[in-house]
Amino acid sequence: MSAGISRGPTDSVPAYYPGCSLDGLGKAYEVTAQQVLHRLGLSLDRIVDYNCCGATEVKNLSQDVSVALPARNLALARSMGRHQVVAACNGCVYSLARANDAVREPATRGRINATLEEGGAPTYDGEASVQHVLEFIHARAGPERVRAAVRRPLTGLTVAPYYGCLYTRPKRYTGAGTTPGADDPEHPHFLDELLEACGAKVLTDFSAKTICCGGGHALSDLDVAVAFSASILNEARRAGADLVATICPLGQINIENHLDRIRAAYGEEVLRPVVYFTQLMSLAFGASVAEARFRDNFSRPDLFLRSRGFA
Amino acid sequence: MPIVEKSLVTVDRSERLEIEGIDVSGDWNTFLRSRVQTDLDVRIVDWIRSQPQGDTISRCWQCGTCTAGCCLHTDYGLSEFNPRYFIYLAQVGYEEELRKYATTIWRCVSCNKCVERCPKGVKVEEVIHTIGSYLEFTGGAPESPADRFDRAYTENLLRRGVLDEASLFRTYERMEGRTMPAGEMLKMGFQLFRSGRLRTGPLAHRTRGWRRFGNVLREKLKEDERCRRASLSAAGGTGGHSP
Amino acid sequence: MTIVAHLPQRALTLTEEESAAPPAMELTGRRRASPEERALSETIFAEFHADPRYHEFVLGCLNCGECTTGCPAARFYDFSPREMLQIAETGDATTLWDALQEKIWACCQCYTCNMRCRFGNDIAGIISVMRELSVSHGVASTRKTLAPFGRSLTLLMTVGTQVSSDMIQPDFFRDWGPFATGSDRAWGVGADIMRRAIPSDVLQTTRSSWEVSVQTSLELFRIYEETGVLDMLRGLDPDLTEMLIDIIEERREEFEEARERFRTELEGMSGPVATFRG
Amino acid sequence: MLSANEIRKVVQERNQHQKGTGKKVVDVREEMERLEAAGEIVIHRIRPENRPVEVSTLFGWKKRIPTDRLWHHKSCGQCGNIPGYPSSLLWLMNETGRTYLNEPHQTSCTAWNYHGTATSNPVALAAVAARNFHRAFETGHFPLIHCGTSYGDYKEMRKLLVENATVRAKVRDVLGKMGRELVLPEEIVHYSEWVHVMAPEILARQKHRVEGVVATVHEPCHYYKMVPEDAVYDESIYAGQRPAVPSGILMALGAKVADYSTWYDCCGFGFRHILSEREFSRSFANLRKIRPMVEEAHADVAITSDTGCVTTLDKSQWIGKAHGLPYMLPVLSDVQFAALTMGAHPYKIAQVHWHAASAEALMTKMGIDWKTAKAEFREYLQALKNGQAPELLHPAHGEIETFFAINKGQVLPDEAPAAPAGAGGRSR
Amino acid sequence: MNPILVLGAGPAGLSAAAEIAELGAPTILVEREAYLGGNPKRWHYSLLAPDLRPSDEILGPLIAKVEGNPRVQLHRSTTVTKAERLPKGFRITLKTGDALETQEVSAVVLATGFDHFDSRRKFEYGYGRYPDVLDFKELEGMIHDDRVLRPSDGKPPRRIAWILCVGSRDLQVGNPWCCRMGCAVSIKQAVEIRQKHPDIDAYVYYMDIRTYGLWEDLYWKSMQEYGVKFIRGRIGQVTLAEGGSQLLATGEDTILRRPTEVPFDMIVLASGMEPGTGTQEAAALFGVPVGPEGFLTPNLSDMNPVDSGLPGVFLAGAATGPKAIPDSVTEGMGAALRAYQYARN
Repeated sequence: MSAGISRGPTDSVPAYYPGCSLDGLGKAYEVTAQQVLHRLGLSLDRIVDYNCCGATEVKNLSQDVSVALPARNLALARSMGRHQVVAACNGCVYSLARANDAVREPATRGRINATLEEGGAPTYDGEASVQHVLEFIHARAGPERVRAAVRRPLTGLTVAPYYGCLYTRPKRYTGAGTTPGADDPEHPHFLDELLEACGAKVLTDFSAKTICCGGGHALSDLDVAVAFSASILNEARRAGADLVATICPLGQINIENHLDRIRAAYGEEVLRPVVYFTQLMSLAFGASVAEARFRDNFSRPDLFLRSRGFA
Repeated sequence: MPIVEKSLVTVDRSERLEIEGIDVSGDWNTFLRSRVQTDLDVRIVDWIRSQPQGDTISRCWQCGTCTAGCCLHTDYGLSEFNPRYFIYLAQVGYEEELRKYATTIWRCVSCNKCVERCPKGVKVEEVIHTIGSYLEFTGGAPESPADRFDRAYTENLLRRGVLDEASLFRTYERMEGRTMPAGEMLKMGFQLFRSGRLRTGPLAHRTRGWRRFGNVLREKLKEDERCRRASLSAAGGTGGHSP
Repeated sequence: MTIVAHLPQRALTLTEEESAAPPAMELTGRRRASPEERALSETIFAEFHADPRYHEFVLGCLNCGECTTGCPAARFYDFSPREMLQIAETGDATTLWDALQEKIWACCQCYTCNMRCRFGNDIAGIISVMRELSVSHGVASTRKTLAPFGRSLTLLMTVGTQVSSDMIQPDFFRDWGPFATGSDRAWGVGADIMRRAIPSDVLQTTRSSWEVSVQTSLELFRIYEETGVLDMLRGLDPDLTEMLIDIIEERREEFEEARERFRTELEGMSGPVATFRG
Repeated sequence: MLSANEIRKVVQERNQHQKGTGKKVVDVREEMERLEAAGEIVIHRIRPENRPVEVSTLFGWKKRIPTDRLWHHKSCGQCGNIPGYPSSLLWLMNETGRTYLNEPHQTSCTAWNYHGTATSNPVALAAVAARNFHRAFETGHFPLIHCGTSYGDYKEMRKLLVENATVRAKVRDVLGKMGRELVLPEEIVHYSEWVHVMAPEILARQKHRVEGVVATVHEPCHYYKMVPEDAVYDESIYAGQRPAVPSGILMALGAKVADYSTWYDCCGFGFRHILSEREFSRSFANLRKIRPMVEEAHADVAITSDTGCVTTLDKSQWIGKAHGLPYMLPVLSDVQFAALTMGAHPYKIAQVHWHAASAEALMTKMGIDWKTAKAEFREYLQALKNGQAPELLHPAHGEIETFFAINKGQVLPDEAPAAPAGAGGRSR
Repeated sequence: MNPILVLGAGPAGLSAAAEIAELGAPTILVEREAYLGGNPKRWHYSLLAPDLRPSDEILGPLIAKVEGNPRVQLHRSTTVTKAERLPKGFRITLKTGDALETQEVSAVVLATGFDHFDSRRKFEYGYGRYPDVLDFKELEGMIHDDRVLRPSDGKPPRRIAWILCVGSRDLQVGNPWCCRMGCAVSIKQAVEIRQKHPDIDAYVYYMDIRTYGLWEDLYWKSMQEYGVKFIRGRIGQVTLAEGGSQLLATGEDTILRRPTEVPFDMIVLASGMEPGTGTQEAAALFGVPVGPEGFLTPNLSDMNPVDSGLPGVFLAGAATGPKAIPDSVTEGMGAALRAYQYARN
């Protein structure tokens, strides 16, 4: 386990796996991520006919289906000639990496490839590495280049960085902590560095950085989902954050989906706007509040940011 | 007679009973139920080990690292949710005790902190879900909300290859017998529509060439479930029955 | 890090009590100890560890569970002597307090655990120490637990026996069946006659187990006064205690009067009055 | 293979040298000698007139059991609701020509209450014990303890008084205030030990053969699990692996003593439970004791040697019917059983009618004509009702006492108004 | 140079004698029993933990080294009855049968080994009373002969339990020390049985698992590869189960926090190590101090565990405390070297 995950060769333009969230409710994430990548001179090549990765749900029903789903996407990336797949959703990173782990075993790989073939998809050789878009930006551009790209520093904004669970976890799949370019599994800090480079005050000791938002049970266990979402907001409040920046679309949606319940259970004061980190970076790189699609968020960061003088 | 240690016992009693002309209803005839654990059933762990999601269960040595970090156990304070304990019960084969947690075990939020930290490489989260499946398959226990969600989710994605979130939301809420107030629904719908995010039903994304792949997976899914259940009855089951 | 537990219930600023409270209470709905109870639990904890018996009874534990093997209580109660020893050895004020609420009372005091223990711990003994503390501090749940013992405590304090035949009333012991009390049911005579049929005059009393001389009962009460038992009882049931004191006071007066009346007979005797003269 | 006693000796020796937590078991009697020499205590010695018999205990140490001139330390539970228990013992003493004292200047050991409600403390218990010890001493009779818990408690208290100077000082102070001094008996003697050593004399007077009787023995916990080194063991009984009493007397009388798997378990008395949590006592007694006794050992009778055990095992059985446990196995004390074999009147002496589980079938098996006895007893009761004076086993105690020993009307208040309910009464 | 006496022909003694001979000095190897190899030989140990190599593979070469070695004088079925200290070394009296023989030796290596705890002393387990309660040394023999059958009826067991720490870590029997081997050997036995008979379920009742150092691997593998189950908590008593054909093990599962009462077909007791029969005698003969546990005590156990502190008396193997075979062999070599140095100077 300590050997880390072999990342293989890097691509100048890796494949990009958007996942359902970024094409759906998390559109703002996708749009602003593209803006940010563009400003930093990075590009990704979208996997066109991707399919849902199965997240954490499908594996509870069938191991093979739960591996075949992400494997198809990885196979598509490989047939695009890529060795690297970048995804922006923690759940996707988890599923893709988990599939990679599973197909390391030849028997499983054989079975999965048979399924892929039967379904008319290319087979997968197990050679694509998976990276989160945050790690990608951090590795390829880094805080220095981000700092250089900032046009409007986020001065005066205190941001709580929220990474969510599956960004680094489990390291067995993601290689966190043991693989070059991967974040620290217990104390991730890439987001802190990038946002700091954007001029924001980042709460680097934010205690809820990697706690679970309950998103896995966003609908199926409301008590847990609400309590966990609220606890992230509450920790942000305790730490004095203006807003919460996240890299996890599920986390973002889960918290925002429960705003009314959180308000009812814990009071208005707990609430904080929750934004994608790329939205903030985009803002810092010069986009307007509208361009960074802050109005998309139910927690209405647009109103807040305007009140702080961001146009 | 009062049972002072009410929370410490379970009882057998007849509410109405007369023996030899003496009314001995209720407390007078109450017997306490033994707490002694008498069964050990290796079939539970054998089955779990046979599942790809559960094959790491036997590595567990009960250190408790998983439970120590478990957000449900520690943060949420759901002390009966104890992954280490679930694994132990399955490992040793305390079926009856394990079954008591059928209504708790599905609440795992899949945050994977346990998997992350386990010093022996037990994929705790997956093992826990496999134990959950075992209980579901053998106990005839009612499907948990989490199971329903897993199914709704899988169904949804298998339709087009990508998720139709709004439809999933509607389907699942219907399954749970919940309806969102019309006003709220409209408000949300409007906001999504305005931002170009309301792409549901015919407007939803679709993966090209999905029909064939989706069908294969659907078959695979059915086959897999059939196999899992079959392997369970081949292992002799454990007195439970398939729902 | 118990973050969820920090969630306020509407109120945003944590009160002092909240921040001092044991975590995870709001969400699980467990009853949280009041500040008074917490203070009491700290006192009891301190006294428990200061008790000279503590270091004599609690030596160490391998967690082998052999004590539980033979424990009758463990078979039916959510209780184990091993757990009690663990609480004694490693518990804090809260865990000790929790144990005092119910668990200590599950113990049967049969000493099987002591006999089995491979470490030489006195587990039944340390449970007794816990019980004594909860009695002398009048812990609410203990008072409730011991509420049915008013009669036997009265008997114990006044004559030094604990159960008399008139306490075994068929209606209070229906589960013992029709013949458990040796009573009239089968023989057609009253309880007094049944007692008369016991071939020892000391045993023919219905109200105490055997006849106890007044002097003896006064001596016993003296012991209770001198050794703090009366104070313990006061913690448990102040009303009962006052009543017993009244009874004994009255009896002392009668005793003194009698001593006066029979002074002549007693003259020249030293030491205890009731001396054997057979 | 070492014998059980030899093993224990090895263990004892090794533990004495053990570093760390090894508890060295000291022979408290040696310490007593030292304390007496220092003028701290007086030892109530067993004298030749007590006609002692020697037996061996757990570590192979010797223990002398006095057999004559005894002071009966009664048991509150026995006297309260199984009076045939002490009666049989007194009768046995009369039959074997032993002298004794059965008098009202004693309290119970109060340990039932302590183990049940903890409304006491070791100093008080020690003082109560010492008061009774002294009373026995001043009568010149050696104390014989009727109850297993009293026996366990007195062993503990004697040890405490010997080992702990603070407690000793406190108790001496309290005793001093009532004109008494600190006296500790040379041996703490349980009545079943007396029965054990009296076996030859009992045997010589045996009237009823009991070869056909299968008996299961319940060993009272407080007899041997508290201060284990004082309990009597005999290499010829269970190879010295279990206490010799009360099994020894049954074997001697010729009964078949059958083993069962839960012999080591407690009876379920629980001190507190038997009064206020009988759900527990009855569950344990029926499921863990009576059922194995009947189903594994096919017992005709359960024999034990402690108040609480007879009570729990006997009285808990009737309600077993509610849960398919219709055993009604007679439960007797060793001394009742011995008295019956010697021809004691089953009702007048052994008072078997106080027991919930009928002993009639057992008595038939023993060849006792209980039907006649029963009719006699019925007549006797009527005679008592008509004012006839009761037949006593010994002179009425009034003759040995000053006038105010007894004052029946005022011993107890008529009712205890502050008490919430009767013992074991419903509190809701 | 007078020969060096080695007392005891278990792994430590054999190794010491072989080493002394190797160094070129004469040796007298004295063994109470008629065979060489000590406890491993006596009880027919099967495979040895942790590498699972047959015990004969380890003992065989050691025995071969001393047997037929002209420098090793072998005395089987022999005891030392007398030892007089000389200016250098001892004059010893050997007793074989009724024959007495006196020899002068320049130094002594005491390798008197250990005895397995006599499980009958743990009354509550019914060893000696119930035929299916075995001591693990007996199971060794059964595994060695591949006849793992219930002694009561000769049928193969379906479910076996191992009880660890029998006669170890227990003041009730006067042995508070850890035997060091019980965990590893029990687990090894469970693994061997599971290898050969996968249909037998193996349960180990434990308080702690002390497969220290690299032996941990055995413990891990036993779970992962062989499905041996570990239940935390000890068995407090063994009785016959209803019907009398099975054994009922009663204990507390300390993780479940509940009493358990489970029927087994066979129960194996991991009986601990106690000072060997010859240890007390050797201590008396040569004046070596004995510790509270009854084992011989080296003068400086942490600096030189093979020196008794007395001139010319050296110690090796389980005579000084519970020890594994490799450690005993190593100590045998160490003691041999020290004895040789002493004898030569």
